[in-house]
Amino acid sequence: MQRIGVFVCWCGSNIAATVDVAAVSDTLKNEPGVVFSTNYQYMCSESGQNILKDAIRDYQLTGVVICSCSPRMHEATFRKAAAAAGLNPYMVEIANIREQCSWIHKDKAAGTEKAIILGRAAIAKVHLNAPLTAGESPVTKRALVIGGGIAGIQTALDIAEAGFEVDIVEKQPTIGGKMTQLDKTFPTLDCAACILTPKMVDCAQNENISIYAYSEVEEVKGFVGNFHVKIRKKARYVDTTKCTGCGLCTEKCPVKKVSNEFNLGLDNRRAVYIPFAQAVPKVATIDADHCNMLKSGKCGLCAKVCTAGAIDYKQKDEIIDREYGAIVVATGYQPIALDKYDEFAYSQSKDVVTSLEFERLTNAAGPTGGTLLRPSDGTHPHTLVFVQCVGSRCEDDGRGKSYCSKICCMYTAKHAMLVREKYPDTEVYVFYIDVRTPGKNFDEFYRRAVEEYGVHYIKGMVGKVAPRADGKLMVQACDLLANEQLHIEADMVILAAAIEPDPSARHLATMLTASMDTNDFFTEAHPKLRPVESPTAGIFLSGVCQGPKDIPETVSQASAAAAKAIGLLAKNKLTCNPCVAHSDEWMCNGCSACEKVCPYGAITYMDKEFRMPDRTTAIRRVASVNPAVCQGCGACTVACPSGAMDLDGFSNSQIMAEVDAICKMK
Amino acid sequence: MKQLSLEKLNDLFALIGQTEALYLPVDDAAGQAAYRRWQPGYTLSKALNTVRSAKDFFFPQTENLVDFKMQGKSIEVIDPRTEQENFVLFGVRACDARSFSILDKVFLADPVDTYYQSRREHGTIVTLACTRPEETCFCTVFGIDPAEPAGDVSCWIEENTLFMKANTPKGDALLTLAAPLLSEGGDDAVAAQQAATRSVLARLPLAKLSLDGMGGESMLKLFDSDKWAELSQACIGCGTCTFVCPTCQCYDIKDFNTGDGVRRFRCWDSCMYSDFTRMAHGNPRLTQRERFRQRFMHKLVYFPANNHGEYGCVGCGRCLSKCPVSMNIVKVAKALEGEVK
Amino acid sequence: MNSETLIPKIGVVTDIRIDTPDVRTFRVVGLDGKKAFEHMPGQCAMLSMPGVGEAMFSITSSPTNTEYMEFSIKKCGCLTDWLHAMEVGQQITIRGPYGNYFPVETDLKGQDLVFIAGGIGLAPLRSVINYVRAKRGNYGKLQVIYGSRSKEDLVDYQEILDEWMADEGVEVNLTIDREEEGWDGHVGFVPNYVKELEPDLKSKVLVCGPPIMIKFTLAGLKELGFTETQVYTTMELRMKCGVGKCGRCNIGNKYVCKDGPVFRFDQLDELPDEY
Amino acid sequence: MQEMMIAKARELLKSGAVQRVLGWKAGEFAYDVEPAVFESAQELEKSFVYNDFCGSNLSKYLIAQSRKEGKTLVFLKPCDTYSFSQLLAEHRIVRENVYAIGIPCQGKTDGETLKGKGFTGILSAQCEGDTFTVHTLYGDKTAARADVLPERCLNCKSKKHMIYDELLGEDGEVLDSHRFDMVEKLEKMTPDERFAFWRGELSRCIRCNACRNVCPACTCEKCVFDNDASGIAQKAAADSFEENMFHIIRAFHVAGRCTDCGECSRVCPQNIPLHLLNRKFIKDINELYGAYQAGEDPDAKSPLTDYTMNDAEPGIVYHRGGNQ
Amino acid sequence: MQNEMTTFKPKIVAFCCNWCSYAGADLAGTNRLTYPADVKIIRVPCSCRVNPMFILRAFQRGADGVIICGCHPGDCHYTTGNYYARRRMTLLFSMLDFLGIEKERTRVEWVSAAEGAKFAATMNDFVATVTKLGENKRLEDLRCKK
Repeated sequence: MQRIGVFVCWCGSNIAATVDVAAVSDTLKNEPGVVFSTNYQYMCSESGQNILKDAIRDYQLTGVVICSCSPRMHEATFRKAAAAAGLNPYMVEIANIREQCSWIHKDKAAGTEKAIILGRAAIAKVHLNAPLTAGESPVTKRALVIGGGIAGIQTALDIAEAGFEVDIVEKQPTIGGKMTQLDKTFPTLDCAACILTPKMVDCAQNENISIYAYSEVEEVKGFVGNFHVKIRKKARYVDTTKCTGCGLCTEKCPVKKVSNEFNLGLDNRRAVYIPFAQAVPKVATIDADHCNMLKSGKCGLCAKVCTAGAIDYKQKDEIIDREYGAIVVATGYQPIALDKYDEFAYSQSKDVVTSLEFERLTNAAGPTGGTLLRPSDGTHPHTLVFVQCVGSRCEDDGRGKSYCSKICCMYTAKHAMLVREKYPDTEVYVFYIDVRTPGKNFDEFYRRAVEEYGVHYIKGMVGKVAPRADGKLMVQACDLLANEQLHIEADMVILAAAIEPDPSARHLATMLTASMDTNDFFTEAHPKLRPVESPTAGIFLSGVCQGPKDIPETVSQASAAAAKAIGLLAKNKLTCNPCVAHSDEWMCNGCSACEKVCPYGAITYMDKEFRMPDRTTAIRRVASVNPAVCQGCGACTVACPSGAMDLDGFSNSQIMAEVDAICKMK
Repeated sequence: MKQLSLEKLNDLFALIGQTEALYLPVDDAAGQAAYRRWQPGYTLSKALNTVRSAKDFFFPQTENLVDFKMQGKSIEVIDPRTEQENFVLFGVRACDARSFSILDKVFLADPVDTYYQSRREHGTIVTLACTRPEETCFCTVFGIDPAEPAGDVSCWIEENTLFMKANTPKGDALLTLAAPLLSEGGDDAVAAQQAATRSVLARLPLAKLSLDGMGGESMLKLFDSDKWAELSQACIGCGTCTFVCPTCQCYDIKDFNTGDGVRRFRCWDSCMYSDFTRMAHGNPRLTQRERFRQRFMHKLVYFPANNHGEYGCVGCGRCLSKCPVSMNIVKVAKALEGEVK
Repeated sequence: MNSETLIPKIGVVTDIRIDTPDVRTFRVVGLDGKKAFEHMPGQCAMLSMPGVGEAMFSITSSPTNTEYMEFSIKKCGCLTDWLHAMEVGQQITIRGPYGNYFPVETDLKGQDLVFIAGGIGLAPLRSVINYVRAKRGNYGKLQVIYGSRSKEDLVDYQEILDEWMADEGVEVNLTIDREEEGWDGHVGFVPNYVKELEPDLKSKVLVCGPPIMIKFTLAGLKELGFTETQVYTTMELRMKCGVGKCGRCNIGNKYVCKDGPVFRFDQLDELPDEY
Repeated sequence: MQEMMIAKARELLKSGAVQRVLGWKAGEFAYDVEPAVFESAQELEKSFVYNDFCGSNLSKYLIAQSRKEGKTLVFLKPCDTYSFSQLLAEHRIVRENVYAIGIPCQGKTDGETLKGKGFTGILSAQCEGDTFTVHTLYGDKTAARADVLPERCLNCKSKKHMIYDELLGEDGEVLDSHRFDMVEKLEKMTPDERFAFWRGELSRCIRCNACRNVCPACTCEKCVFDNDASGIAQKAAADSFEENMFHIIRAFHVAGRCTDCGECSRVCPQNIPLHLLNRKFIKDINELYGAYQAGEDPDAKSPLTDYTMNDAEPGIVYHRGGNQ
Repeated sequence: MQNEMTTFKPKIVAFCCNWCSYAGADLAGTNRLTYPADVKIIRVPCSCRVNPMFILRAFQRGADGVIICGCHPGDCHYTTGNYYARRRMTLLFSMLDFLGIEKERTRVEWVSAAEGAKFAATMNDFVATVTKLGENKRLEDLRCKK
């Protein structure tokens, strides 16, 4: 029999206005086991907490029920207060009479009645509460950063700087991500490579950072502080310890017509390649899909020319097991596929390009050496039409995204400005819905494009782009401000394609048990207050995987995520959630149903010797829960037919007691 | 002896049903007989016996004993019983009729079980003679004559006539009530039927079942017999035999929290169940062997030891037909026969 | 006997004494403040908290106590946990008395008596001891041999010291299982202590305690020359009705709740070994 | 077949390959065959039987027998092998201690079924070919075999053995049975009709636990209905709710694990068609999550411990089957 | 009759998962979106914690409707919990329907932490549906009724 104290909070008038708090505390006083019941203006205030602490001591309370706001709000507060008074914090239950009662009901009688019932349910539950002790688990002092773009690089550098080991897993042969493909960056117009490559080199040189490029996360097990990750290091067929990155093989390889993904297919590379000059790690990779030697066993040229003897056709994918305390997701984005946008003739004409392709076409390291040439015929374009919001902010038409991709306005302004600066003979049109420039020096930048560089900004959408036989692109559009139809004879059309999370993120989210929104962006633990943490403990979010961002914002979020990860890694021990499942070995059948539904692999089976009541011994297969791994979802408790598996804090009997109290006739 | 044309049987039921609750075996959805409260349209089942025995009417499967209301530290005790209505149980076979006297020895022994007593006092038992006993019947072993069943009123159905004979004042009262429908006569027809039935009884495969040596004297010898292990090995520990048995009377007392108070009720229990004797610190009957032994020892040894040699079995044969693994008291008795000789 | 034997009375707990870490003694009276019913030493009562459980407990107080009944209860399950947690003033339900009793007015009358108890086994014997002490003239010498795990596990220690030991013609021998600080009495298990003490062979013996203790004590007594007809014990089995009808507490054809709980060992010999 | 089985059992006992034989033993009458363990050739000779009344599924006894020292020889009919396989998948049987011999089955009847067909006072019964001859106290009667088979055999799902160490006789095939017809018929009724049907059936329940205790899927060390701490323990149905509760929870606990052996309906003293509840779950699982029969494939994931991202929403219940 | 219908106040038990639906219910409160007081919420860690026993228990004790709310499939805090809950509840509800128990008395809804409005709308709708059905008679325990 518990000795229960009931504390009813007024929450100022938030509760007291629609719930007769005195009636609630008076009625609940008569419930079995209740030895103290009171109400107070603000239970969460210091004086409120003192009332609680004093009552626990004075009445030797063994259980506490607080009728107040949502447990999501102050459960931790009251648990802490109870603990300070010497009561096990898990002997506290909250009846949510604010969010789920006073705020939604207008009738005071009904609100009061419901508050009493909710209080009774909490009392019924507390009767069956047992003191729980949170276990501790050690923290592996190493972080994993998934994705080696600017977000991942920045996070890794910050964590490494704080003295912790960091691994970067990057699925491409080099780190650097999308930013390596950019030419200049807004609004300062400094060269992307110039600011990024030093950071890439820092990563490579930092003792605390290990880079697993051309690798993917294969499996994630464990939990905050103790993740076990399997990394698949894909076969490069090049021994990275021997390869000097001299590039000789890439010159001699006879397979020359492989689409170069770094340049977005605008030119070709060899079957053995180094993505770009500043690649980190700067080692060659053999593309198994195209290499003659790997396909048919005939060639072997690269091996012959490699003086370092680094080529290894027998190389296999390698699985690396690593342990981490924290994981930062920095999987970034990709532009959406435009094959459904026939009106822009993207699939029909080579001269209709995406903005990212345009970056490559203007980049000195790009396929044209930085000279802007039409991809179709290599001529100099004179009229360029930029189309904004291709797939962004669109209705749910099955091909675009509802959200704003955020970066397009600025990079388009940058493109337009750069084109006008370098080629003053061009006419540049930008069609937009809105121009959004809410960033430091952003609006100034945009205005320069319009005012200084004479870019034609036209509010309106392009309706159709029609390639003509002579190679011109007929652009039909409307000018909403002038309210007229426009027909522009363009040489190139550049589409600001919406960005979407990298497709690998969905699978990764499942492995990480991190939640995603409907657009597959990772969900943050709190949109305002915990923007770089995933709701799953120990998983942090960096960069565009959480939502569209430009580089400055990405870098600041990356550092924020790093700070959070560092905060975690700096701890020696973590307190575990004590509300975990446990199995009654005497009732366990050993059927494995619970093991099959456990998302964390927290349940194992063992053959255990039992001393049976008839004094014989028997070996029985029974389940055992690792409390450090169990997260307390309860899936196992329902899978278990005998009821051997139960969940502390949410036990079968506790929930049924709540049901009984709620359904009680009186 | 009174008689009534079967065509008027419904009139008889209606007449009785007017003043008292009348229960009789009718066919259920699965084609087996079960006692139901009579209502127009119900016809008497032709089955030899009901699946559940007639003990239900005096010792129902669940029964509310007492209610409690709790407030603070106080408890209020409420006797939930309302006045017991009179009822007539029609069509009880001789075996079940005997079972009442066995139950009486338990429930009416000091201290009297007033729940049972009240039902016994308010119930009138109308028995019906058997004419087509089955291979599972062995009531004659216990000295029961199914052609001359006991009860407040005994009945025979022959051809198209129901013959009735009152044996007790309660029976007299019932026949007086039914008098407008009844006429005198039928002794010869009944005697003829009895002779025919008895000739079948003599041919029953279990008619010669011997229970010699059972009873209190053999208690330790039978208890320690090594036959129990083999006999009980197929037993799945269900309660079928106990629940269809007209003489099994073990019960459990349980509390049910209604949300408004506690209802203490009793319900049938089975000594075959693993938790029957389980205590906080152990169980004296750990395996099915001990539990199985208890049931048959009770019927064949303990009960006769306490009741002048009367067995706790009436040979109705229900457990023979219903046991999921076809283990039963006859097999047990036969297996133990050698132990006591 | 209560005519509605399954319908309990209300008992009010008027005092709770903490005997040992896991034994408490509860003083119970009826709603009218008087004894709920009369009983004889060795008889039991069904105590219950509705919704929690009902169980049989031996009545620890002597029938000669005219004001109240006492129950010494060891914590060992759901109901006893609840009873241990309750406070004075709590109402419980009580029905009884049930079972037979030690033949204090027949076979034991005029005899020298030896009481042998272990642990909570003293509870039923205390009723007899105090009954006999109250009617001192009717009996011969009394010897109490009582043992427990440790000093703090001795039930009724204060009463033993203050009253029993002070009585003339009462010999009290206490023992604990293991040496401990602050204990200068006997150390050792009860059966061995009995053998050491060699009680008078003329005496009648009343034994109660854990089954293993009873078993070895009986063997020891036989060694000393006692016969089974001299030795009585009291049994405990799973009970529900208390009136010999629910069918679970039988040993052979005897129901512990009705025909017991007090048995003489030669009676038990005639029954199957099922306890 | 019986002779072959005895010969085989005798041989294996003699060679010491097995220590005991789990089979069937003749009873008092023709039909009251009981499951039994035989430890010697003499015992086998004396009472081992395999006939048309050996309906009981022996697989559940293996839970206890396989934990004994030495090997147990067991004879399994096709439908028993499903249960055996499922119990193995649930780690309830020690496989190494079992020597399983598959035996053919042409359907098994039982005393209750015969009595239900009007045979009373049965003294003996023989089956020759497809004709059953029953000698009764009231004369001899005959019936076609198919007329005295219980529902589960008329709707036999498979004559194929799922798992065995050795086979006596020919193995059969998985059959196209009509076992879901009755479920379908009920689904087509109105809810009121269904409610009336099930009340009529379940109200006869005497909570004897025969269905549970015989069920090879109900092998819990301690059943929730026997466990006072579970909060739903009940010994007798004190209210119609408890009749429903017991059967719903029992069916749910064996959902995805029930091999549809039909033992529950066979042993029910009140002839409640309990198999319909289990078959409803099997049918639902087949329709919603793809064909699945417990006991068929030991490596298949049980539908209730598995999922797909695109599973039907519970709301599907509002739209499918049955009348509104 | 009309009068009875309007005065009937159903008893609704809502099992809400801690991470999505319970937060969604809180959000409904924060936004002062009203729904009838007949709904009482029981917090569970995940929809997969809801045992069919709890649902039957609620009906036994006099509930007229039981609703289970969890994260949207794919968004489970524990990754897979609601997938299992979905199968379990689908089968259970189908079984209840098979026994002739009104299927509208049970429901599963996926409500995210951001869907306060959906939570309130769902509860309003469910209460209306159950009110129309009237008192739970087919799965009641008479002992628990006054």
